[in-house]
Amino acid sequence: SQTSHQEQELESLKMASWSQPIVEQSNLFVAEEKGWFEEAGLDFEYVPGAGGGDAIKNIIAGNADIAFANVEAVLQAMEQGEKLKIIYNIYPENVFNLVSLKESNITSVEDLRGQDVGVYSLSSGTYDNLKVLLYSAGMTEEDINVVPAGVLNFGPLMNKQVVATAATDTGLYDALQQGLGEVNVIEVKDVLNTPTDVFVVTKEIFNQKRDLLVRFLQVYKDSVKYTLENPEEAAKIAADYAIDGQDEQRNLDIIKIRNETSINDEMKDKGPGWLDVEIFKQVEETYLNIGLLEKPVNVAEIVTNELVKELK
Amino acid sequence: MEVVINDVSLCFQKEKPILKHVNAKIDSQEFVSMIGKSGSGKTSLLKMIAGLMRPTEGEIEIGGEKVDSPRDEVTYVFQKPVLLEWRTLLENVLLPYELQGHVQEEQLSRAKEILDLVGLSQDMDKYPHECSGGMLSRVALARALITEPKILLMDEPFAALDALTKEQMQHELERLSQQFKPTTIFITHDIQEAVLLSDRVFVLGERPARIVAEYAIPFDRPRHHELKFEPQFTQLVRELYQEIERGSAR
Amino acid sequence: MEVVINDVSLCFQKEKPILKHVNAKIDSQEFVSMIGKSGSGKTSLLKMIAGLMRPTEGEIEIGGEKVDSPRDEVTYVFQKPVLLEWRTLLENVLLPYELQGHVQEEQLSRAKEILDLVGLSQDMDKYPHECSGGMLSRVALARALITEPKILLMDEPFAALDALTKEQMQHELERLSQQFKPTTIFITHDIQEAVLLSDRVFVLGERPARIVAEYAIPFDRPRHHELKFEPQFTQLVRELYQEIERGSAR
Amino acid sequence: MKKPSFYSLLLFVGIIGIWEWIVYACQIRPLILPAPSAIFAQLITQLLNGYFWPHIWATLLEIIGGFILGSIMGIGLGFLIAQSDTVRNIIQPYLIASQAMPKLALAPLLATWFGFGYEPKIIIVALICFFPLLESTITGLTFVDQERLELFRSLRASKRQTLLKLRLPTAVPYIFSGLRVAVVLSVVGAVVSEFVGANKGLGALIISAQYDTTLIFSAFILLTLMGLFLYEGIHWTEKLLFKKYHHSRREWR
Amino acid sequence: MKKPSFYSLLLFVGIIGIWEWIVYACQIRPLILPAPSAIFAQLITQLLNGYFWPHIWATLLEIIGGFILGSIMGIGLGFLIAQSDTVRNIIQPYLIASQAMPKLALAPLLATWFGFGYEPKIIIVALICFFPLLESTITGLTFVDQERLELFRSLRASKRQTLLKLRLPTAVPYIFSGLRVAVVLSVVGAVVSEFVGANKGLGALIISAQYDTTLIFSAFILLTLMGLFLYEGIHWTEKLLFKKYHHSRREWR
Ligand SMILES: Nc1ncnc2c1ncn2[C@@H]1O[C@H](COP(=O)(O)OP(=O)(O)OP(=O)(O)O)[C@@H](O)[C@H]1O
Ligand SMILES: Nc1ncnc2c1ncn2[C@@H]1O[C@H](COP(=O)(O)OP(=O)(O)OP(=O)(O)O)[C@@H](O)[C@H]1O
Ligand SMILES: Cc1ncc(C[n+]2csc(CCO)c2C)c(N)n1
Ligand SMILES: [Mg+2]
Ligand SMILES: [Mg+2]
Repeated sequence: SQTSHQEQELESLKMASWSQPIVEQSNLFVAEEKGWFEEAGLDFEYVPGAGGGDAIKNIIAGNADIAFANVEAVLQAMEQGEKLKIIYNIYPENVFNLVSLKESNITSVEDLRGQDVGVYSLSSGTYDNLKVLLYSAGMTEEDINVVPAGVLNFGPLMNKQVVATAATDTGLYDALQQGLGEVNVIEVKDVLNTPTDVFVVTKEIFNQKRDLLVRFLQVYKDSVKYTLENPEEAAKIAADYAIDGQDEQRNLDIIKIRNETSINDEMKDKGPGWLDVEIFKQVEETYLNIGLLEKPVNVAEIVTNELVKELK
Repeated sequence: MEVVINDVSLCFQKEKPILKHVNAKIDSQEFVSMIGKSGSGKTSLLKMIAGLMRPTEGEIEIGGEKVDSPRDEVTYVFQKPVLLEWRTLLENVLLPYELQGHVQEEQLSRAKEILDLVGLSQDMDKYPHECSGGMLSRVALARALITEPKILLMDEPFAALDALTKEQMQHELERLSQQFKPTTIFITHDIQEAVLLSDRVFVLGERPARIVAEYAIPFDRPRHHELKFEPQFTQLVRELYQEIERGSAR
Repeated sequence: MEVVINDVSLCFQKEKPILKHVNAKIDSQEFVSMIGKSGSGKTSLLKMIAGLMRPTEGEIEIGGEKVDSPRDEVTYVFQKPVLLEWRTLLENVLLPYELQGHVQEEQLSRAKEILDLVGLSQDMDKYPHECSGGMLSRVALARALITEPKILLMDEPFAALDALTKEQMQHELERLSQQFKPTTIFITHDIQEAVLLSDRVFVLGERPARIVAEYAIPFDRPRHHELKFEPQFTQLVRELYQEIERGSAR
Repeated sequence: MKKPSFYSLLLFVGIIGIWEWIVYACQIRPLILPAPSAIFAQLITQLLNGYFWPHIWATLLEIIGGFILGSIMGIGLGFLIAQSDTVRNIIQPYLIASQAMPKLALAPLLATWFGFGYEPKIIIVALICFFPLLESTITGLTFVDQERLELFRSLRASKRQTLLKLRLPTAVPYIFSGLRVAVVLSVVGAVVSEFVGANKGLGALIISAQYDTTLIFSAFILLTLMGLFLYEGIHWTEKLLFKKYHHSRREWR
Repeated sequence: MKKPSFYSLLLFVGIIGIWEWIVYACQIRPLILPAPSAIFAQLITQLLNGYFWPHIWATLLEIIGGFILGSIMGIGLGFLIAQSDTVRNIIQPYLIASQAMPKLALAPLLATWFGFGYEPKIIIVALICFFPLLESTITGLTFVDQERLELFRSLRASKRQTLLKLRLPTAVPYIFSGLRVAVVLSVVGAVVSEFVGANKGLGALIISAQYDTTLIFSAFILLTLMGLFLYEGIHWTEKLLFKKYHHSRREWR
């Protein structure tokens, strides 16, 4: 069947991402480099964005077919009445964390009370996940001072302008490479293991282009597998594709971090991409309690493993 | 074409009129000079005739039609030579042709001819900032003469010229006047010049100004410069001089 | 203070000198007029004396010192009146005082006085764009006279004035000259004027220009305007006229 | 601003009408393009309930602070450069380079250096105002009639006097033109620097308004109004206080 | 650009030296402020190994595309407005409003409307160039000597002729001043619109440079150089082709 696809016209598939093409998504570049998309009859295009919101907006506006976005962005879009489907679990692990310098002796969320805490921006996952942490300690954002610190959100931490900063695992890795020093890390996944990113489509696309989506997800899944086994090769490929890929050693380290977050125990038997409806329900409930969501969105109804099940 | 000034008044600020109830009629092909003290309103009157300004009261008619904007038949020579500094002298002179349409070989040679006439044949590729004051006013003059207008309004065109050049220019103007017979209104502060060139001389009195006297000049044309030294001429000049003096004393 | 012009030449473009080997000496308190055809280089020579331009060759000395930038004792009246359009006439006249330091009551009344002298007492609050050409040159004149300089350089200051105003101005200049005795170099194209006002008259010949003739004017001072009608005067004027004519024929 | 003519108003009503109609007819989602009526409704409610005001004040503070700082620097340095040949010769090469720098690209770094209060935003705004003002000040101060310069030289005016009494008045219209450009750029600078990291201000609202396109439009309208008032303020200041520097030149409007 | 003087170079070397020294002496982390030597080293390596080039081309394409588009629009509309009283009266109120709009604030929306390719960036750049060019075109076209206007009126020049033969030549220096401002703003516009979402371009590099401050500086230097070349290009075009429109005015530099 692969040859028959090649003879046909390639079908366009645009993937809207929360970011520019970065090393973290190296498996996609592996698939591009090896021509797997063409083999699956796909003309793949990477649509960049600045945040999960952009990715979702791009599928709603018709600029893309499928979105690579964080769960918070999906839930908030649903709250706006958009009809979406979550079809694949990209990173089942929560990558968000709270980092502080060892010397400031922050060991629990409680220690943040009254302090300045940096986040990436007010519309990023760092902010939402910081709220989750605070909630778990019975606090709210009123108890601390949230500071949006921008792209270089570890800068203020190093300058001691904030005592802690909410970040991601890869962000922490980079900051450590830049000489952040010894740190304390509080992981959000210990509190609420929200899947970080998922593939989302609009209901329309889900109904109309099911086959296309399955073909894409298949390539994605294969590429994840390949990258898990061949991180060095992926690191080389990323150097040509990723906008931040000029340092191959870094590429390798980042890929290894993402490889770990791409698969969890449950997926080991259900296969990559499997969506655990229970955890989504738990996330929705928590968000409703925190006030990140104002009304229920019934996330369980839009999470579907239908496509994942079709994958080989 | 005749020019009729019909009870014209002009105020810039209220209650301080510059011109008041000016009346005059300039016949077709007549050469009229206007003299009067500095600041009396000569330029203002000429600008109104040219359609560059509107009278506050009264009206001006050219060939029976009321003037309210510049007309094709009229050419105006400004008191201060207005040239475009990004054009050479030749290009400045060609401006009227350019605005009328295309510039052909014929117009080009005509412009060069007229620049020669005003003594600038060697300087025609200079830019205005490379020229002397007198040269600039000759360029402005050349630009006016090139159009061969029916009505020629000139505001002290020779003021910046030396005696000799001025005489040459007067002579050329006289010659061209005889040839094309434009109706000419000529402002000058040189009384001799006024008498030498004009059919009639108007004297403008002061604040608010009106035409306080009008002299017909009886000499035959073509007139020669030697005329200046004849007693009848000097007598007329002296009379006009006294007229202005009286006008300003009133 | 005396002015010495020492073998001065001037070129704007190579190989086409404007002035060549000009030599002259103007004594302290002398009044010298310079006449010559339009474009001959009068303004250029005066600007060099003022230190606004450098000669290509030769040098100019004032009071024994070489001139290479404008000097305190020198006041210059430009051929085209240069005024600041954001200042009223009075403020324009006060400019030299302002640049020297503070303007006191005394300077103010002096400025008003001098504006009265040039017949602009009623217009002193006008802005330049509200004035006639002759008014502007009178303002420039007033601004020059107010400084009471040791050396007065004037480039056709009366060219834009009517006969009557011109006579008044000539009279005032003569009076002020007698009073403060500045060394004066006066460019004019009015030969009568040159003869009436000067101790000596220089005639500048054409391309490349030099001083082709020099006339001492023998009349006693103070001179009156009636002098113009005396035969000795008219004879001198005629001679000078012919001199220029000859100069341009050469 | 002249009173808008009847046709202007017609044009306005027409555009708004068509917009509203398209949104309804094509069933465009508010996320893509909200209806004018929706924007207007939100604008009014949020202004009345006080939601917008802290953001407006924050942005205004940054704009005005940065504008004043940048103008003083730009005009001041323009003077210094027009005045002193030594200074000019030394800093000229850097000047052009500093003009060519895309200052907004520095926004991410400035946050690291100056913290996350108003300072980095004010600095960005000031840097952005700086360039057009420097350019127009120098142009204005140096584009002086040769003849007038000669007059001042002949009057032996000092450099300083020539600057203050000749170059400055000549430069007034140019400087005001620079101020008009700069004040508009200030608004842009404030917004973009808020994009990069701020918890207050209309720019922060826009960038964190995930799916609320209506809010983006509302904030945008507020920003436009702010720009408009500042622009007109400068225009009127010039008209009232500096009219005479326009004499003999034809003004537009 | 004049050849930089000895002192200019000295200043440059001095600043770089002090910077380098501070970084070493105070042990400042590269994240906060990288050493000039490190920046320079990175710049050279990445230029040689070709990493920067696709980004440079992408940004250059946006800048030039947007600049040309915006200049044509700005100058064109300037002409239209200076020419036709009707057009002027109708669109004047919107004109000022459109000038006051912080166009960069629209970047997030434009990305949604026009996608993620070069189009939204070119549009942003064009919008940004548009304003200073419109302003300077109108200023130049309308700041004409009264006397010259009277001359043209007396010669019965048509509106079009007055525009082309009087207003346009008068406006040339103003338009070029506007072009110089606009080209610098183009760089800013391209960078900021790349911030919002781009695969390629120096702005995208800056925003995705995670913690690589050295990279941010390198990209910034490249952008500055780009701006510098474009600026000087326009300056020289004017000097070579339009010198005569500066006659009788004193030029700087
Ligand atoms: N900047 C310049 N560049 C080139 N040539 C110039 C420049 N300035 C003046 N000239 C030339 O020098 C000559 C003398 O000019 P100048 O102004 O000295 O004449 P002038 O005797 O004062 O004439 P006028 O009586 O008309 O005022 C003219 O031929 C003029 O073209
Ligand atoms: N735009 C204006 N606003 C106000 N007053 C003006 C304006 N233009 C001219 N005037 C006044 O009108 C009067 C006449 O000016 P006009 O230029 O007509 O005089 P003129 O007779 O040509 O003088 P000159 O011989 O000096 O050229 C002057 O007193 C002048 O101050
Ligand atoms: C895997 C993954 N990482 C980050 C984000 C989005 N995001 C959240 S915080 C932040 C800044 C880096 O700390 C960014 C870009 C995402 N959606 N998925
Ligand atoms: Mg007049
Ligand atoms: Mg001269």
